[in-house]
Amino acid sequence: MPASLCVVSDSAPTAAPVRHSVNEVDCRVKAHEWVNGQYRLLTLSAPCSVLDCQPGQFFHLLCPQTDRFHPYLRRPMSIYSCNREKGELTFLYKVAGEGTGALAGLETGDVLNIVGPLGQGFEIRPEWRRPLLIARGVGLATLAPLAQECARLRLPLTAICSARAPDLLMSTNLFRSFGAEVITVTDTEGNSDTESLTPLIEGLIRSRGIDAFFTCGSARLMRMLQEIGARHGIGGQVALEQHMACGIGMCQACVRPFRREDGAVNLRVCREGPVFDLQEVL
Amino acid sequence: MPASLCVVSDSAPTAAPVRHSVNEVDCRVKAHEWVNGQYRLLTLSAPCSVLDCQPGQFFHLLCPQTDRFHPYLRRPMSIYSCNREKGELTFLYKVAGEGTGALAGLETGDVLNIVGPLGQGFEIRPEWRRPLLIARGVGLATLAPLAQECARLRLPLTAICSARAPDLLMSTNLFRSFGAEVITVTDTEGNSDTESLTPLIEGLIRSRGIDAFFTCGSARLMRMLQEIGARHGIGGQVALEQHMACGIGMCQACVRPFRREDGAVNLRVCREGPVFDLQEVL
Amino acid sequence: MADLTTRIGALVLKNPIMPASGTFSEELAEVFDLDCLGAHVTKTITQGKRAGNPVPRVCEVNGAMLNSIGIPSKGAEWFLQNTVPFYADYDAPLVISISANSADEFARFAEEVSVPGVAAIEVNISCPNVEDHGKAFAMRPGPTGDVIRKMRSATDLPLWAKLSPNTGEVVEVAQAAEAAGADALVTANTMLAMAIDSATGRARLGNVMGGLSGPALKPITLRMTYQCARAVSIPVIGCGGISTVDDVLEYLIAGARAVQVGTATFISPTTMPRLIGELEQELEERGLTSVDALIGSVDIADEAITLAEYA
Amino acid sequence: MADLTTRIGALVLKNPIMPASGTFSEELAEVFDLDCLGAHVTKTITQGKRAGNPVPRVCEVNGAMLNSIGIPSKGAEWFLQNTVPFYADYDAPLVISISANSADEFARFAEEVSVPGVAAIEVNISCPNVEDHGKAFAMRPGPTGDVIRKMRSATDLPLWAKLSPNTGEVVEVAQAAEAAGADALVTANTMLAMAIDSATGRARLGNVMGGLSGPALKPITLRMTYQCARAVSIPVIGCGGISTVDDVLEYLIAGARAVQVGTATFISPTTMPRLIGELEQELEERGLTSVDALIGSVDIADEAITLAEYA
Ligand SMILES: Cc1cc2nc3c(=O)[nH]c(=O)nc-3n(C[C@H](O)[C@H](O)[C@H](O)COP(=O)(O)OP(=O)(O)OC[C@H]3O[C@@H](n4cnc5c(N)ncnc54)[C@H](O)[C@@H]3O)c2cc1C
Ligand SMILES: Cc1cc2nc3c(=O)[nH]c(=O)nc-3n(C[C@H](O)[C@H](O)[C@H](O)COP(=O)(O)OP(=O)(O)OC[C@H]3O[C@@H](n4cnc5c(N)ncnc54)[C@H](O)[C@@H]3O)c2cc1C
Ligand SMILES: Cc1cc2nc3c(=O)[nH]c(=O)nc-3n(C[C@H](O)[C@H](O)[C@H](O)COP(=O)(O)O)c2cc1C
Ligand SMILES: Cc1cc2nc3c(=O)[nH]c(=O)nc-3n(C[C@H](O)[C@H](O)[C@H](O)COP(=O)(O)O)c2cc1C
Ligand code: FES
Ligand code: FES
Repeated sequence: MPASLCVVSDSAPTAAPVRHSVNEVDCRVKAHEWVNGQYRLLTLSAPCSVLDCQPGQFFHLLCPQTDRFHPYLRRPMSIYSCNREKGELTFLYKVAGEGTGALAGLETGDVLNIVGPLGQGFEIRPEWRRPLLIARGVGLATLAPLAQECARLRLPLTAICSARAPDLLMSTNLFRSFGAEVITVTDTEGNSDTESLTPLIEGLIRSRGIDAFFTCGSARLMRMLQEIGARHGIGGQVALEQHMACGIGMCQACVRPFRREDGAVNLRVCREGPVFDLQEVL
Repeated sequence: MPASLCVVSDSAPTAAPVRHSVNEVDCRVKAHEWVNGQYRLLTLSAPCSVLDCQPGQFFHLLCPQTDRFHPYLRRPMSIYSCNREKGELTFLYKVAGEGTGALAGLETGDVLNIVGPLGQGFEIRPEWRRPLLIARGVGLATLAPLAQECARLRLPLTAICSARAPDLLMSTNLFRSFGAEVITVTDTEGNSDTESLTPLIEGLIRSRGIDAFFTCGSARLMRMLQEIGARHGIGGQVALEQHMACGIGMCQACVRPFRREDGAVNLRVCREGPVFDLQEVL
Repeated sequence: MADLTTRIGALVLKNPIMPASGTFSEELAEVFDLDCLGAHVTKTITQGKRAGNPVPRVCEVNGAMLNSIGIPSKGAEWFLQNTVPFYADYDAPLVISISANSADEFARFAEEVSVPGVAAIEVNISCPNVEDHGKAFAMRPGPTGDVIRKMRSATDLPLWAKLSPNTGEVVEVAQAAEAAGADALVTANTMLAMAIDSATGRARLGNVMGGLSGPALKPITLRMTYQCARAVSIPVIGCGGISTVDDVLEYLIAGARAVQVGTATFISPTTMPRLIGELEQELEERGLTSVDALIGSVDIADEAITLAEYA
Repeated sequence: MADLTTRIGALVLKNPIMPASGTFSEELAEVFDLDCLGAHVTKTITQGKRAGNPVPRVCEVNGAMLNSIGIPSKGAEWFLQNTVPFYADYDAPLVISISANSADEFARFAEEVSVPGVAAIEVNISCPNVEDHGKAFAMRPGPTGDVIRKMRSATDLPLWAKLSPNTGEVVEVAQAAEAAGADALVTANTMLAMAIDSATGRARLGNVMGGLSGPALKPITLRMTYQCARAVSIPVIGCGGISTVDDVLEYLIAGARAVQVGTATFISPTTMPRLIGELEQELEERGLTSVDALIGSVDIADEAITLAEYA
């Protein structure tokens, strides 16, 4: 899992729209393990053509047809790690419904068709020197490669990992391996609500000099960070989700409203996102 | 394969319409072998409730969904053998399209859902003492249990087995094991056309005293037998096929026209058939 | 135990599950006890004898089927002498489906079949109207209203109008049926479709075009059920692609007071009794005491966009 | 090598495979070279800006999908300045899909978009007609004829009328479009449908109802293609549920001169180039030298009932 993430240098994928940067490829399953009772880690052997990816980008997976599950549309999944040397791509996902139920049936050696890499990943602006990652549930999967990127950029990192219960906290060791200071909070311990977190985070701003927020996995946490950020003049980014059909920007299924200069605009989560400016989210 | 077929005594299934004589049951696959390059023999463990069957009756099989094949409707298959003691039911089938393609993927231990027994089987009238069975291709499967029934009734039996090529001739040993005199003809040998068969059969009428025809598997052979039968005053029966939906008489999908006292009538192959009077077929 | 009864006008059904016309017959009694059903609905008959369409009459497409059975009919006399008495042995109400070539014929035929033992008449108006260039009655509110109005004055039996998904005027047709005196609507019949064998270039039905039924039809007929349940105040009976208890629930939630199961019975002849058991179980698991609690309970999401909350 | 070219009126397409409106955009150029396509067809635009429908805008049903995207549009100006120039780099003809609220608006808009670089206009008449109580133009021959007629006098570009499967008057609408001067028909748009989450009781689309597309739609739109190809003499372009080369063949055999691929591109973005290759291979395997040889070749089985001949 401590994979070295291959980050695309400067040019964002939209900069040069006519290169064939999105690929549909069949990948073999290398490993597929339960991380806990709800989450699975899927490791694929992937060709180089799809391994040029940024933290925060995602792939669109063609979940298999099984006896019980008949997914039709693809399912979006964040890159959990991507390793060019090993030709490996991993996803950390929660078994939820039809699609992920079908996915969970994949065995080592099976083939999975994927499309990607898709979307805009996280951007660590040069002025952001002291990032705080706040992830909940499956948001941990999306933020993991960002933690690695922070490590690569030698940015001191603090991460708050939230989950319903301690056994559902994942990736904390992975975050630590990237040098992050990890704070865990859970519903069962009663310290994951915004009332408890707000003072905790404001304390971190004072003590650690936090100057950027990155979050994923909870609307509640995102709203809280918008407020704290507005109060303290701290910017940041959030990775969002939305129901998708095409995943590559054609269908307009995945829009959400955002605050821009000239009022609210609908942007495509699959294309302009999934990572957006924290304060622009409406 | 030399299974003892369990024949229902006197009452035809239609006689008492309100007993629950048709069952939908899940059966385990006991064995599943290739008989030759095109035909497979499927042996199921079946409960007693469905093993009260007559030669010529059929089951309606819910072919499984596979990666490649997605059959929707059930597929009708003649009973090849039915053994109450062993709790066994077999089908001999040709791998043709979507449904049989899916069927061919079943492995020992898998479950197959079947509905039956269905339809009217063969009737060996008391005046028929010297039957001739003429089967082609998969018609051999349908006539096999009839041969066994003839053996049980101690009727001397002659069977003409026709196929495209010698390696596609099946069940000839099975017919022989029931004491039948077996004559094989094939397209490759050039002796399976009606021009060759008509004198052969007329010879058998003279030499063996054939007084009934039973046939299945070829429209051409059926027409030929209708003619020979009409010329020699010989009756008989034919097992027919038709595209089906329900298989139990509800939908009227499977009708064919038959000659009856008051002109032509449409009868349901699944219900009034699949076995019909040879001369009534239009 | 949850109360499965449902009321379709004057008729009380012991549960909301019944067969769809043309996919049910006496022969199913060999598979299970037909008295478990909410009602019995027979194949459409015409007054006189009819032959039906050329074979092949059915084919399968992508998890659904097409049929061009047509309406082969042994005629009213045979039906009244043979079929009606068969169902007299059962408690479940007998609903008979009829068809005719004109509104007047419909009315005369309704009168003829209004005999003891028949609990309601389902009006199959998806057949060609000889007075309207052969266009099916169900395509337009006018002819639909005519048929129901004339039948209404010819019989006291409840009249169920069976709508077609082939019309662009679903709501108008539904309202015309209600205004003319229909006691219930059935939504819906099959959708006109076609299949070709790409290998041979041959149309896969003898009649070239035929009706689509089975799971692929459900999103369309569920939509009609929802539209009609909001547009009329008579009961709506959902029909189209039902094979699982979730399908039943969706129709009830959309506003149907009962449902008809068609093609699924071909795939599994024990579908209906299974659905009755599963529906009861579902109600209990949801802590609902009656089917009524579900009917029309569809929740129309407000426009707020909410972020998924992971936990 | 088989000749894949097909002629849609004055336009010659290098092959009969093109995208369906709303399922294609510039972004697909990141997946494959768009110049392999027979034509480019853009998402429907309106003259002014529009927001589209609430989310969720898509959901899946039984091997198909529903969408209620609506027609979010950045308006004509933005489109002419950004989208048209993008496609100028390609040889494939650019077909732009437009929509408006009245026949006159359609005409004015057609004139505005008749600029160099645009090869044809697809007329999306499945949108509400403000002059007909919000009923879609495509539901009736009258409004369909009006739109096409007024557009015909406003532009010289070929006009493709995109029909709706929601009407009961498919043939009449097709003939009205032809009579009014349409150069081709596209059969068809999505079918109005609905889905409910049985667990929550919630409508699965923010807009409650939406359009069914994907494999489940094919038998319906294939039937429309067949009906239209027999009823008009202008070319018909098949659309609905195409994802395999067999689907393409079925449409061509039914009478389509070209086909549009929609939802399949969402499932596999490389569908169209794959179909082009497979179509060529199929023609060669069948010993056919051109696509023309297949078009309209459907074989209507005679009524003879034949016994299967086993061998
Ligand atoms: C950009 C992006 C990245 C994601 N990354 C991850 C990840 O790394 N790990 C993970 O476990 N999950 C992730 N998700 C959520 C994941 O896509 C859904 O959990 C999954 O689609 C559920 O599918 P299902 O068939 O199991 O559930 P069902 O509820 O049966 O899905 C029904 C439909 O709703 C859609 N849907 C359901 N939930 C969501 C959701 N939260 N977001 C978008 N569409 C949804 C499905 O795609 C499907 O079309 C991500 C979502 C997005 C948009
Ligand atoms: C009463 C009866 C008994 C039969 N017994 C046998 C048997 O013992 N062994 C055997 O190999 N075959 C038998 N058949 C034929 C067998 O049902 C078909 O070969 C099988 O349905 C083909 O299905 P498929 O999906 O593989 O072919 P496809 O061509 O893909 O089938 C498409 C559709 O056509 C129907 N169909 C195709 N061929 C036939 C046919 N000949 N008769 C009826 N429907 C057909 C299928 O059921 C299916 O609905 C019997 C048919 C009937 C009616
Ligand atoms: C083989 C077959 C025959 C049918 N015959 C009739 C009929 O005679 N009268 C009628 O109103 N509907 C008839 N239908 C339509 C069904 O009653 C039902 O409306 C339709 O099949 C949709 O339901 P389903 O998807 O559950 O099958 C028939 C359907 C099938 C499949
Ligand atoms: C997400 C989505 C958006 C669509 N948008 C449009 C549109 O803007 N204009 C239009 O004419 N058709 C639109 N359609 C319909 C398609 O062009 C096509 O007619 C339909 O989807 C059937 O084809 P398919 O089954 O191959 O998808 C849309 C379809 C989908 C799925
Ligand atoms: S999912 Fe199609 S535009 Fe985003
Ligand atoms: S298959 Fe339904 S009546 Fe024979």
